Amino acid sequence: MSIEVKFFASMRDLIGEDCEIQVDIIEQQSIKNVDDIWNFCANGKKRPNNVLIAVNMDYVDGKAHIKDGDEVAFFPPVTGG
Amino acid sequence: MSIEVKFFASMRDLIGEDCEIQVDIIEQQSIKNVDDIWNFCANGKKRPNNVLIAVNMDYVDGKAHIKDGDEVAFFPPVTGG
Amino acid sequence: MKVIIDSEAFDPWKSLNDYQKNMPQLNGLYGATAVFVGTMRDFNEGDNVSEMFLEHYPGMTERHLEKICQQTADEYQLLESLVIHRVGIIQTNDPIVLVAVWTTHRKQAFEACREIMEDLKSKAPFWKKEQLNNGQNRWVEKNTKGY
Amino acid sequence: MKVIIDSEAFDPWKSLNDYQKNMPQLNGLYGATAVFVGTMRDFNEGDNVSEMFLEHYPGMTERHLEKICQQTADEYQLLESLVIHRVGIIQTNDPIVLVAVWTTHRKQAFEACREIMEDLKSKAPFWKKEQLNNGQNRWVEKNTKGY
Repeated sequence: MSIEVKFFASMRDLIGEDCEIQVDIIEQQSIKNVDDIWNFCANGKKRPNNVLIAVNMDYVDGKAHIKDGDEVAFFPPVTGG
Repeated sequence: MSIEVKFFASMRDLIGEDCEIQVDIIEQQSIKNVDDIWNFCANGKKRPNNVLIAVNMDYVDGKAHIKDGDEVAFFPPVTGG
Repeated sequence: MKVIIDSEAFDPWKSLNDYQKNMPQLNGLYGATAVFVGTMRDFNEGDNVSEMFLEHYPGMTERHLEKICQQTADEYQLLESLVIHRVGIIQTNDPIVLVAVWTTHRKQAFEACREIMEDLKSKAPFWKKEQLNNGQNRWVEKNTKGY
Repeated sequence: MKVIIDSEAFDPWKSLNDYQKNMPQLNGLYGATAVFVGTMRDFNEGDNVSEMFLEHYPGMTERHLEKICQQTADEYQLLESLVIHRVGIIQTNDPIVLVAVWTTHRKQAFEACREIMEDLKSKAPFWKKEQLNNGQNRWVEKNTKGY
């Protein structure tokens, strides 16, 4: 019963060494949506306005609900190509 | 003292076998512009509305003047590529 | 900048490979390459086409293509460009035309490649005569719209 | 339709040659091929760049690119498409991305190739970190505009 949280590129640098965090949502019953996940993982760091969020590899916004087994990712604007 | 006249693609078929005609402008003093050249070479055939004209390999219209040594070409809309 | 009128079949990818190898002075400078290749289909306007003859106006064709490439190079800051066009007898699946441009940024590459191609289609003196499967042949009267 | 995330250097012209050889069922059907290749420059935003690291989100990147290609195939009647993108450590003059589409007519090819490329640049989860000549490195913060 857990959520996998990933950070990429400069967002990983912002959060620190851990780029993947397991969040146990049974123990953290206040976690309902993506914003809650950020607050839980980010050690008080403000989320940059331009951060992108994906749940299960689809783009969502911060209000997106999460459920057991979801994979949540935070990353900066993309710069491929 | 002559003009070289060329016909390409369907315009050559329209005019007949000769695809290149030398016009002596000393003997044909009435020839002043491209329209005159067509009338001289085309044996009374009407010039199709969409015909393209080049003098010395630059596009011109039918009123373009010609001078000794010019190369005049008539051809249909282009279909390369 | 190079314009080639080719009476033999050409391989577009090999041509690009060869051309790019000969521009080492541009290594690290170009970030974008846009390429268009036109290939002979086996059908046109509802008919099966077995073979094609491509006529051109020797001299004017080269001159016109070089003018287009020069104008486009100035407008879009092209670093390099390559145009190859087949003439003569062409078989199904043969490449007919290649347009390639090299630029710093992608916007210029996309726009310049398309602009050269549209100008070529509407103004460069080439004419196609199609040999139909039923034995007849016909001059192609117009190209399809590019925009 | 194929999407490749490649951690090794690739040759765009050889990749196109190989891919096209494996689509004989399309011979005579496609009249237009549009290709874009993005290549690593040795400068960006005024600085000299010696090397680059390209990070991606394994799984989401492939999934997103396949979705773009499928949507574009539907919208523009693509006959085939190929996308290759490098990840990992990249040197100056290495190709970074290849987008190629095959269609019946050129309008669709030009527009589809550009649309895939713009979507890739704005939404596919890749991130560049540049190694500058002065020894520092930095995340690239945004791409240049494509339109």
